[in-house]
Amino acid sequence: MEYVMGIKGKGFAMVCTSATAVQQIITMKHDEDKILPLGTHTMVATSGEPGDRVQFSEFVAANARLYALRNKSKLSTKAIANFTRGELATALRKGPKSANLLVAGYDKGKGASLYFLDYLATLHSMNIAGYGYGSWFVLSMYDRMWHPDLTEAEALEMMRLGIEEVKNRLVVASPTYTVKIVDENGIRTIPL
Amino acid sequence: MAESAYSFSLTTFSPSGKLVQIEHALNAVNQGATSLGIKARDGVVIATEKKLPSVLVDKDSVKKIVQLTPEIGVIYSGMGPDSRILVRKARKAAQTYFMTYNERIPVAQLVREVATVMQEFTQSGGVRPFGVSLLIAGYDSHGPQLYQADPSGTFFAWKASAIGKNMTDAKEFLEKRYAEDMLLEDAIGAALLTLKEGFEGAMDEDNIEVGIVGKDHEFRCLSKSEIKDYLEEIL
Amino acid sequence: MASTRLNVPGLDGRCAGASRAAATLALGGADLASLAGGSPVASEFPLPAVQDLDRFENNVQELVKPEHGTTTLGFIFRDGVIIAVDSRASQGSYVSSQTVKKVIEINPYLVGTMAGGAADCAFWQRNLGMQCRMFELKNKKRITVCAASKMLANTMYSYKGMGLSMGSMIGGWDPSGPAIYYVDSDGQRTKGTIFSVGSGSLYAYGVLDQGYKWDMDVDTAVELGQRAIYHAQFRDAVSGGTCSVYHITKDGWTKIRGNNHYDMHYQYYPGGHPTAANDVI
Amino acid sequence: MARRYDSRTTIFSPEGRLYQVEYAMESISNSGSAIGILCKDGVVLATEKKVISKLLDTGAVGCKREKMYKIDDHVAVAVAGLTADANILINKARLNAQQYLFTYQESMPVEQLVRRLCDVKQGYTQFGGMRPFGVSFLYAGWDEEAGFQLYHSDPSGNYAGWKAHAIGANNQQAQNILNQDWKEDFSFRDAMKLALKVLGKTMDSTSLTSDKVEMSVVKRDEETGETLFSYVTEEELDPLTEEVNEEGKAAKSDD
Amino acid sequence: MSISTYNGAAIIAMSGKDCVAIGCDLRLGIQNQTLATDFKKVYKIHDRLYLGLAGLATDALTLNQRFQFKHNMYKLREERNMKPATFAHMVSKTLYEKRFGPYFVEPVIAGIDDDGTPYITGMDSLGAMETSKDFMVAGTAPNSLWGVCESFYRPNLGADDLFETISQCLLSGVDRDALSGWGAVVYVIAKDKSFVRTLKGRMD
Amino acid sequence: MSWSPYDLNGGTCIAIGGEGYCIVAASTRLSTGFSILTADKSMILPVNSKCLIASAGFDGDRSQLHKVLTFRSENYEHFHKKPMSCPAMAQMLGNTLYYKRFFPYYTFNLCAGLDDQGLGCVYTYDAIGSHERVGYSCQGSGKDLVQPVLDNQLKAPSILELPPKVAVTSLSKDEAIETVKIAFSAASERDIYTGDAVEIFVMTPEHGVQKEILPLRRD
Repeated sequence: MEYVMGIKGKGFAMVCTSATAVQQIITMKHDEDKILPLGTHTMVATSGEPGDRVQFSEFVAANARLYALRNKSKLSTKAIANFTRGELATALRKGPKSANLLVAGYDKGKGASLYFLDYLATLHSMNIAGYGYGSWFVLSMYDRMWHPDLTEAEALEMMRLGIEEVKNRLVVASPTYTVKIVDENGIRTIPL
Repeated sequence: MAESAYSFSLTTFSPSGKLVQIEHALNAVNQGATSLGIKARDGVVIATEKKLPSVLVDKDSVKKIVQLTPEIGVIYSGMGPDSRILVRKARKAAQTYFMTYNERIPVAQLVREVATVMQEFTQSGGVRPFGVSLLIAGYDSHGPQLYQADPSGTFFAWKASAIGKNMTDAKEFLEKRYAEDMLLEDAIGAALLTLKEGFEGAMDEDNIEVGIVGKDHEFRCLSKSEIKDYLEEIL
Repeated sequence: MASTRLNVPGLDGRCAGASRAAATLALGGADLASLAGGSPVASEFPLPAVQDLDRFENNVQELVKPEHGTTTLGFIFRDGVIIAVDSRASQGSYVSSQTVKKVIEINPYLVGTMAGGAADCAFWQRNLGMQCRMFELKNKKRITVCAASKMLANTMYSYKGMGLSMGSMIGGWDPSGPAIYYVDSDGQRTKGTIFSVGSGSLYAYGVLDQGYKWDMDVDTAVELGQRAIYHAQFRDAVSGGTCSVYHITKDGWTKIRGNNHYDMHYQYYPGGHPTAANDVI
Repeated sequence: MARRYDSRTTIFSPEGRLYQVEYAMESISNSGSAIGILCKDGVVLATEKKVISKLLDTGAVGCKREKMYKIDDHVAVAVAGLTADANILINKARLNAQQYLFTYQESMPVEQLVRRLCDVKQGYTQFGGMRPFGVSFLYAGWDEEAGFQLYHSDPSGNYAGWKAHAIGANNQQAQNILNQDWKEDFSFRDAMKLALKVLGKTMDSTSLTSDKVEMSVVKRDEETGETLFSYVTEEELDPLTEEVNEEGKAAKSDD
Repeated sequence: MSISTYNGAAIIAMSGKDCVAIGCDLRLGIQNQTLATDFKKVYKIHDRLYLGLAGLATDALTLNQRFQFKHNMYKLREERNMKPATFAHMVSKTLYEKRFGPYFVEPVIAGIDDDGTPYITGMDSLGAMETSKDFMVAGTAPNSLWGVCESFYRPNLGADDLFETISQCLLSGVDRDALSGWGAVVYVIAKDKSFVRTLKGRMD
Repeated sequence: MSWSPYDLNGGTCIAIGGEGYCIVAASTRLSTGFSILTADKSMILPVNSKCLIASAGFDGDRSQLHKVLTFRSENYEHFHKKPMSCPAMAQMLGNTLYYKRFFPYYTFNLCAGLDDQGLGCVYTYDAIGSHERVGYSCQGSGKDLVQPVLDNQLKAPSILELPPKVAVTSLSKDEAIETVKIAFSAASERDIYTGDAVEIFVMTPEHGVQKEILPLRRD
């Protein structure tokens, strides 16, 4: 399973995913973007079975856009996360989707939020969240490094160290990663 | 909702904004035998005339006051057969409620269910409204209650009320005699007196029916002998 | 004609079945003599008279419910060797003990860590201690870490496939300097500078790799060892209890730290842990 | 000739009118009136309380307020028209609000609630052959996007946001008074008094007394951030009705 | 690892004199990995009725949202809160509707009637109810929880003593279970005063 | 289900070590499947004057193990002219269990007694010989029920913490006995294999071993 890692800092949420598209034992490409924007201030990082991953995240993005079109207001990050959870929960007993998500977003007045949403539709708001064997190494590391007033620079440094650790320790680590951040100004991709 | 052959409304608005079918249905009710009910502090009584088309009719086979749940009873004015449909649906609604909450359905909720059914028959394809008004008496955790449901699906809560033929006189009579702190015993007497007001001919235990629900939360119809005793008291 | 081929127990065919090679263990019975003989071996283990030994062993695992889950680590740095371990043993999701001694003091210069089967580790490392003492008496010098770990690996290899479960680090200091060997019940034996073993090892590596530098001073090294175990105990459900840290120098091992996780947590995170993102009330 | 076209609900008459919808609106203008007034820190809803008979049991469950209903913690409606039809729509509105909360775990924006309900009303004017609902609603509510809001919808399914609005009997007369007297910086008391004044005019009864009126208020409790919907008791109404009556007499004497 | 021990949970409900208490651990885990330590498993239905849901976290979230839906509609229609016994039967029926594809949860319901009589009940994943007058447990280490409750419980405790007893049971119980713990929260509901407190426990 | 040499005969045992005393208590009900074989079967072997061993699990292996332990203990006394101390007995029990590593004694043991400073010592085992000195422990079918109760009441410090403390409970003898009684009555409520009666052995330097019987519910 690919590596996904999310950190919530002061006024922003940063997410990193491995950037390789894999098929059996072949790396098809090195710049696969697995972090999909759902509007200007919300994004979802997905990992899991490629079919579900792409189809389901785009389904959620489409619904977010439709809502914004129909109603004057955009969906808040919490609303999108719960909408997605509803879909996953129903799918769980009809046609399970093997897609683990991190929903990250920024809402005026409420600040940044990061949601862990696994394929079983277990939803929970967290400061540090991740999927894949790689995340096991990094979670304990971030437990030590995280603090409530994390700045963007500190978070980026944590992300870099995390990737380095995964490359160092995980035998099947992927060589390339994407990092994106969302804050009051919207979504930005940060070169590593 | 009844399976209807037609797929369009039969109850529609008239130019003056009235739902004519409902008005007609109310007229059918007003031609029905008089029924009335009084809510006392410790219970509710409902009573009705039992006009039989001929003396050859087996009096006991006609039962107008019907029990919906152990603590709720109903009397109708208007078209008898219509009332059977509503009674059947009400009893089922009560049981469904019990199945879900393992608790007897409160009177207000049963009235709301029945009223919703009556409203559906004013806004579905190929059906006419019910030709009955119901007086629903019951006693639940909120205390004794008396409700009236009309063919339009509207329902009201009453301290005392009458429906059917001489509803207006009966109501006036009730307004004079009603007292907030009235007990069930007095209410039964008052009910019979009110009934007697518009009664053609002599009233006896065969041509009227009386139903009560008291603090014991048990709705039941008075037996002939009980009615006889009450009648003697007031005549 | 005497065969010139070296007879290494376990290399020629699996140990299963009655005709197993002559690996015996002197077990407290009168039979001490066999110890003096050839390889450091154990006396004959009684086996159940069943056709399919493997199936029997699997079933017995079910009944006996061996304890699993642990986090142990060891690393070498400028001033010696640090060994740190947790102390929880669990059976399924039941925590059977919070006070298991997972550092086995083989002798004043050698320690072994316990991961996997508690009984297997404890017994065979205690047996290793006996063999090392016999070596000292015979050769009038302390055994090297390399040799000690090799003896244990050979013993493990001789029982390969029988169901032993052990993943341990043999650490010590001998004339060639500090050394750590990873030895497990599959017979693997590897020399290294940083190791972590057990279900919580991934968490320990995360903290360890990030904090490790060769020229740390002793206090920093000890604190790093404890912190790595602390984070593993927090995140891994089957690690916990107390964290013990040993420091090995040329003069042998000394136990530096013995802290309960409860005390460590409220010292490291008085204000609350990052995994508590939302207020609960 | 028009008769041919007015009993079938879902067809246009030659002049392009939907008679059933117009007739439905007609039925509403005969029913008890309802007033809604928006002010900066809340919304006031007031309705006529026609006392058909003192035998009516106003304490019973579900019948306490015949023309005022709570849809959710942050939205309430005042009804003009057939109460039986209204009960059906109110139940649908409540279900919609709960479905939205279930899906998004946030309360439903008021405007969306109104639109969803009006889509239902509109449905009954275009397909299914059913007669329209003879009900007009005044919606009073609060949400994060647009703060306090007042909406009105009629049987056609049309809806609009209002600063103040009157429906039911004599609504035209009431609307004129509202147009003159409504002010941007109304306080709660001003709004409640205006509502009473308007009701006093529209009700055919001579003098205005608190038992002839039902009033409820939607406002916010700033600390807890909760939206509160509460009924105004008769005791609270009495001082207001007296003031309105005096101002009414004073105005009459000098014009 | 069966489904009901996938996320890990520990819930205890106890009844006292005109009061009840219900407490739960705060761990959210996936098998042996701990993800969060602020995942509450007790949900408020109304001031005098709380619902604890142990077992699979996703089903617990779904069910809580469904029960909020049903209770809100009930409150709007009947202009009153549900009595605990009524709510319990509604929960039981909702679970049994999924008889052949059940929700993997173990509900524990604790509340007091308007007159203060305590009500405690527990259910299995199909809604089979067991109403008890002393205590009810649910979670991944039922035996540990039963043991401590059986030893420490005494009937007719006041609100503060009940809080003390349930807290001791919860903390000692979870410390023998690898999958639950990491902090705890206890709600005490009494006619006159109700309160909620978090407990300071082991975090391993 | 294929034949198995093992069976589970139920029963719960608890051992507590305190300053100047040690307690070993065990239920006396022997069961198989859902039926009770006898209400009066002891699980405790007074192997010598200094040490008691309680074994839960499979009664067949328990009898065989107790026989082997008695033989080895007597053999030791002939050889050393003194009874085995409790820590020594603990190590010997560990080895005896490991000796059957590939055909284990299906027993869960407690070894308790007084050490040379007169402090209670308790050793707890798994089936294949891993053992550890603790302040208190319990084994058997009621273990899950009883262990957290002991954790809560007995608060024995862990030998792993620095500065090193001896693993004995700080409770007095009577308080410990009271806790044992509460724990067993709770276990008998919820564990069908624990009931009928409890044998409570109390060992002190001055009085040696005293025995007390606590009746339990018999259903």
